[in-house]
Amino acid sequence: MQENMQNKYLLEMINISKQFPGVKALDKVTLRVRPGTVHALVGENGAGKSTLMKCLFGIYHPDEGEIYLDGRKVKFLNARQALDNGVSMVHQELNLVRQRNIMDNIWLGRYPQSGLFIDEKRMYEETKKIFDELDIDLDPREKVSKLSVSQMQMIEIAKAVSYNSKIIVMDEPTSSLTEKEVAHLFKIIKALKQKGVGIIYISHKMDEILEISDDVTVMRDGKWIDTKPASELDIDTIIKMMVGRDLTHRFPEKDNKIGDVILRVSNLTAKRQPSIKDVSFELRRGEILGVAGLVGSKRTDIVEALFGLREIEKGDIEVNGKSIKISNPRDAIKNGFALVTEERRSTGIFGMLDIKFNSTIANINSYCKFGVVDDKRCQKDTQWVIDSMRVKTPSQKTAIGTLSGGNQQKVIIGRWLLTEPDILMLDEPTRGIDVGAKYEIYQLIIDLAKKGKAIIMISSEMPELLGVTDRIMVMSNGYLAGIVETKKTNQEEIMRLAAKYL
Amino acid sequence: MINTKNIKETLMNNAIYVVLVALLVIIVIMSPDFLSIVNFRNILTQASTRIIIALGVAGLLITQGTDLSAGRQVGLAAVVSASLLQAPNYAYRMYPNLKQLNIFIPILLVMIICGIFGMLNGIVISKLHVTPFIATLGMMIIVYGVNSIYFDRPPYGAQPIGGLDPKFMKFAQGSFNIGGFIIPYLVIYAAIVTLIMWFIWNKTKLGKNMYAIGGNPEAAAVSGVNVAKNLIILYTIAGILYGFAGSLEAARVGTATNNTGNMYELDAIAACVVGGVSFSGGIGTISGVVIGVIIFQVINYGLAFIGVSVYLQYIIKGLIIISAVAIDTRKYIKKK
Amino acid sequence: MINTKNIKETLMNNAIYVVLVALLVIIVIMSPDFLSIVNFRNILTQASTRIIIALGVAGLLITQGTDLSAGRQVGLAAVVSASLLQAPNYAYRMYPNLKQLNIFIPILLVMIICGIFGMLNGIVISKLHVTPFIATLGMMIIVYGVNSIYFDRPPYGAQPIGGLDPKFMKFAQGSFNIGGFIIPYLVIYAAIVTLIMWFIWNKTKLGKNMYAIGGNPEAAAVSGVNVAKNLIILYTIAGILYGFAGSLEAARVGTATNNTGNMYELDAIAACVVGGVSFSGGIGTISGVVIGVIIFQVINYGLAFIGVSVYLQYIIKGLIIISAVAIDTRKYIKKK
Amino acid sequence: GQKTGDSGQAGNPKIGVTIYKYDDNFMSFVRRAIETNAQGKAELILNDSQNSQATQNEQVDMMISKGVKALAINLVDPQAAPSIIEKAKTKNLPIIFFNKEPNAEVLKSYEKCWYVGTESKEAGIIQGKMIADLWKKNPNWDKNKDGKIQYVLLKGEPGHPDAEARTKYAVEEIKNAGIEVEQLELQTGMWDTVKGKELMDAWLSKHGDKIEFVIANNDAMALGAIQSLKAAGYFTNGKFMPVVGVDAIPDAIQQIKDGLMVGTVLNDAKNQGKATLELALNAAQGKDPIEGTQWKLDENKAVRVPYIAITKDNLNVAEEAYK
Ligand SMILES: Nc1ncnc2c1ncn2[C@@H]1O[C@H](COP(=O)(O)OP(=O)(O)OP(=O)(O)O)[C@@H](O)[C@H]1O
Ligand SMILES: Nc1ncnc2c1ncn2[C@@H]1O[C@H](COP(=O)(O)OP(=O)(O)OP(=O)(O)O)[C@@H](O)[C@H]1O
Ligand SMILES: OC[C@H]1O[C@@H](O)[C@H](O)[C@@H](O)[C@H]1O
Ligand SMILES: [Mg+2]
Ligand SMILES: [Mg+2]
Repeated sequence: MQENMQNKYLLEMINISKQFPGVKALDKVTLRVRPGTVHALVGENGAGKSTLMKCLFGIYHPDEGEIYLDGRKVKFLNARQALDNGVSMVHQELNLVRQRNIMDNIWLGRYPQSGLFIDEKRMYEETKKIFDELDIDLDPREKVSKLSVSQMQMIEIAKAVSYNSKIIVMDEPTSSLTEKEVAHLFKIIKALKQKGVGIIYISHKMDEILEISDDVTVMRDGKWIDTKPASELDIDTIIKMMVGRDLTHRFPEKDNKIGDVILRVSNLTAKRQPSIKDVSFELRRGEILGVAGLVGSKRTDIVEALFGLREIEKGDIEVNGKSIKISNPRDAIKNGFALVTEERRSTGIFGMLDIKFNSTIANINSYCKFGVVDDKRCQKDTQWVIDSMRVKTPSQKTAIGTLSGGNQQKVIIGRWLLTEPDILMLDEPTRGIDVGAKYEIYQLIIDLAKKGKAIIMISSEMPELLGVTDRIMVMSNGYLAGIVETKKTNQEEIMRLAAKYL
Repeated sequence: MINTKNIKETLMNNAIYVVLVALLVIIVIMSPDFLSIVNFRNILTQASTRIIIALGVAGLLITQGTDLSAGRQVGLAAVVSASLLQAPNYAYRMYPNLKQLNIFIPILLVMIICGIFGMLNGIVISKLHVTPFIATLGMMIIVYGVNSIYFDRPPYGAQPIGGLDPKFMKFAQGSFNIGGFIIPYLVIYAAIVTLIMWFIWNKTKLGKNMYAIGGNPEAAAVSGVNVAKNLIILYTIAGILYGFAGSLEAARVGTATNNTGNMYELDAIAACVVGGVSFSGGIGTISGVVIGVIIFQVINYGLAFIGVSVYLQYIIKGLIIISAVAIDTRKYIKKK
Repeated sequence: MINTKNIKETLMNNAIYVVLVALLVIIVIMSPDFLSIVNFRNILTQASTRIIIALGVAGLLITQGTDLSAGRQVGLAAVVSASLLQAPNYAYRMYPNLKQLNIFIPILLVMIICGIFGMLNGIVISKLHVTPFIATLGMMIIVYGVNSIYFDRPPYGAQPIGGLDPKFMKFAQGSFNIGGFIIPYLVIYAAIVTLIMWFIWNKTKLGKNMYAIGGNPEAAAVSGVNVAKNLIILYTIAGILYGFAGSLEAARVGTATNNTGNMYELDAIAACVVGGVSFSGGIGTISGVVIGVIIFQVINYGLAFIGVSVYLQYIIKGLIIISAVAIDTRKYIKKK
Repeated sequence: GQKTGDSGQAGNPKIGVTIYKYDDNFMSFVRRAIETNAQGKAELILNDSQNSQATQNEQVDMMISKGVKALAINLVDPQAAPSIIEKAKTKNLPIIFFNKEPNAEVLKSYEKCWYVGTESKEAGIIQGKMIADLWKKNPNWDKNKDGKIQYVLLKGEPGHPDAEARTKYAVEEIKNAGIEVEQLELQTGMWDTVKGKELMDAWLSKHGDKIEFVIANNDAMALGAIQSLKAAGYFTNGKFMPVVGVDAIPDAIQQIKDGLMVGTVLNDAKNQGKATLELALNAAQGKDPIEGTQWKLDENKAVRVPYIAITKDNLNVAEEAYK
């Protein structure tokens, strides 16, 4: 292949630096993407991956450095210019207008017009065409608020692809996708590669990275560490480059002891169907119970029902042998439950408020005497969260909204650990979390189990379920398809159960 | 089973229509002679200028904005258009030597003037990032000051500007008589504006962008929507509508003062919300806005018609507004 | 380098103080005799009741709420407390046979009454899920109706309620004289309320919950905050503050009518926003609110003092409000 | 706010003026008269009290601090006079209250205060008399021939002293003249033309020709009623409805001239303003307030500027007021 220098790289970002108040998010980072390749960008939470991409996309303006697209020097002032110049992006956080329908979202910013008016028919047809091409089975007229998170993410991907861009940035596109959908996405990516598109792929899932990428760039603390062909790398090397030290095991040693039954759920059925039906299980002290299932299998509904967020039609919940009633989160908390929800942004963080506030809010009762809050203890506990979860933040007073997504997640987990729950429920707790931090979270979970706490952990990452849990409960279409011993099962059995009631 | 559920859902999704019908039924029960064509025409006519104003504000509410300056802009438009359209034979003219103008010149002029004030609102909000409440509150005070300076001048000082050109009055007070069925011009104007706004909201890029900006401004921005530009246009359109409504207001009541339009924005905003426009942005329909205004007018007119004592009227009106929204809101309460 | 940057940042983060100082400097330059203890005392005294009202509203703004009924509640409190505290020798008493009451009884009474109205606001908002704007707009109309019915009664009908008990007047108009330095009681009351509210906002669970609800209501609920209960308490507290402010208002002015307090809420809300309270909830400080109110009062007092013509005052006031918020907002605009 | 009179150089006494509400059209005439008469004689500090007594009190504090020599106060609440007097007393400042009258005892309680204006109830009385006269002169106005006036009344802002007094005394005066009345409707139009029109729309639809008289507390509402009547076909083809108001604003004068309105009551702004300024100026200079003026004080320390009934027979009197 004859390539001149100009075409060797589709995109070059050279010596990019970006300073936020109190944080040097990027420090002379360089990234070069070849056409028709997938370039993985990896690094710990807060390494600066998203910031680098936002600099490319015109959302942030870098303090220094140059960007070349197709050898041409560019400087995008806003997203519009980036899109017009062939750069599109799947953002780390969902960016959809939920009140509107799918096609309104896909064509937002570039509605087809005929005369003064919008050509709705063309919009519909083109959307259908894109969906057919990408093999997405959704009605373009469906309201986005009716979709599941994974469907929303597929819409975002479809949207980014539909720009026919030269460069597509995907910032953790698979964070809410199931394995089937991930496979689907990879098919799409391969087709794009064939067309010569350059893809920047950010993910914390190491196996994905090795499977899909051609080149890998590693960042740490806002600095460029190295760029290497994927073929020369293995998971351990990447992790070592990311965290700056050896991380020999992906999962900590499991040495928790299982005790008596603490929670007994019988025939739990939610009021508003489709949802969970007749779910019964037991949870013991010191046990880590995984929940597996396809997206839409209503795993989330179980923990929502137990936490008083979802109305219960019938069924019984027993804690420590006593039947209890839970109609709101306060009841649940009083009975020793804690829940780290799946949608961090909408039900987790208080974006404008600081780390201290975000860490202590759920535990506020224990700092209170006659309604007056003991600030010293709040501070102490916040520091515990920051230290034990290794939250990367300038101070306790930093607004949580300015932290990287992964670090936000750590604070939320810390928030619930402070309440010292008996039963900790985690809904996709490691979504968007880097490998180093994941390990820490696994360790925390196991340590909690060792202290006699019971844990329910929903996850779409099979290896994680197999690596951390004691038993796995598999959901299928709202029904409990079976509970398996982790040590005695395998991926195939779980997948089979997951399809049981389809 | 399924049928009753469906009916319940349909009722719930059309709660404001139910509220409107319920109101009418109650009023008719209390005062059967309310049921007359004249009353319905009166209500529709009285609602007309308010619909035009509400349609301006509604678009802003959908973008998570608001406009407290609406009423004062209506006042400015009323005063300026009236001052330029006093009948030549009226003794107390603001411009004694002004020749009779084609009525459309002043109407267009005030639409432009208010359009400019609206645009300034949009610029302050989108470029200086001043929260719409404050930007338009400031503008409300400013427009009042400007209007007062214009209004309170020699030769006659702060006098209600009356003696309007009969052509101008006819423009607002006239009506078509189609086979004995009288359709006031005002209702026609309101219908035309409603239609235009319906097209803008539902069929144009501007409309779609409006909903997107209101629903998720960040999503709009990263999709390449020029948020500032769209906001500025929407505020400008609102201003233009206030300008038009202001001149109609002057012509329909026959006079204008610097106090004309005072607090119209509160009614307009409340009517929009009663009609299902969400304060948190992204949600609202033209038909909802129109029905919201009509509900308001039915309350005002109906209570006065059945002769409820004034103070009690206030209490009842407050209760109805709250209940209407409480009922309508039920459809949005997401229960899991 | 770093130093100038730091200074710039400090100025930016304290923009409202900068605005206040700049305003004062400009006024003093234009009218040097403004620089007198009397003027500063006047401004502080005049700001006092407004601070109390604004502190009530501010907490609601922080929860993403608002309160349009504030002014009318102040009016109700003023009328009721005044009616119960007319001097026995005054000829036109609403209750000719009422014996002289301890002044604290009516004051407490109106605090309870407004507390109840506030609580109703809170219930409608948190239980019926009516958007705060509409809930409190409805309440504003209702309270006005209730107040008018109470006010406009025999024997004297709708007459301003005057001839207040000198003890009551003294309660608001009196002052301490500490070594020639005069501190009006009103300023002391405002200071005490400010202190209490500071404590509630910053040191109590209620305060933390308030910020949580405003910052992200769903996350607050998931974190175990009883959103409805906290909202109801906050609206009740606001009502209690309006009640107190209303009785002070009657005593400081010497009369009360059903129109007392009209539109106070707009000024209060605007002052809060000028003081950095965010409409989108979750953000705001006590000191900001107090400074916001004082800025407003400096504008009102200062513009009149330097002798700007009335209509021009409106225009300038509008411009200052917008600019103050524009400047203050800069610190939130993500630097790109 | 202050407005320096055109020739307000040092030497002319500073006089502090508050207007209860700048957008009250009638008061803006009084204000103008004060300004005109102050030219070259006094430096005025004018304030818009925005219909809030609290605001007015604050403005008085400000003006005292500013060093005015006399206060001319158009109270918001007439009952608030004592608190204004308290403030003035501290600096021994003279006060001229105008247009809204404090209680007689209050005026007596401070020797340096006087009143210029009318009495709220007087406008009502004059309006009532005028209605009675016109009714007697036009027997055909009694459409149902029952000898009673079936009237509708557009009231000003509830609680407003003018609205209350005009409503009460107009009707009382008709009865005093021996005419029976029947009230078909009474609602507040808040002084506002739009509200006047829309209320009339409803009443016409409800009562139609049963209505024999439209009484309005002010001209603005009367004008609204006239618009509504015109739309309903009145004033053409012999269909008629008598409408009366108060204020004699130019537009109302025109309507009387055109035969659409039968009468109004002139509130003599020119002379109220003139008297106010002249008394204030004298007082500011330490003179007797009426020294060298045409005005006389009554036993209540008040200068009374009378209201005048205006019908098509004496329109010139009203027109004079706008020259
Ligand atoms: N708008 C902002 N204001 C202040 N600091 C910011 C802002 N955006 C990002 N940062 C900071 O910049 C650093 C890099 O964040 P970034 O989001 O780029 O990390 P990331 O590598 O994408 O992490 P993750 O894998 O968790 O998404 C973090 O320390 C973050 O706190
Ligand atoms: N068939 C469906 N139609 C519409 N919405 C759906 C459907 N299935 C699931 N959802 C929505 O998707 C969201 C998540 O799905 P759900 O809770 O059922 O699955 P889950 O297995 O818990 O998913 P996750 O793995 O994301 O936790 C819910 O908000 C639900 O409303
Ligand atoms: O307060 C406002 C009112 O004051 C009255 O004196 C006047 O007659 C009315 O027209 C109206 O202006
Ligand atoms: Mg990121
Ligand atoms: Mg009769």
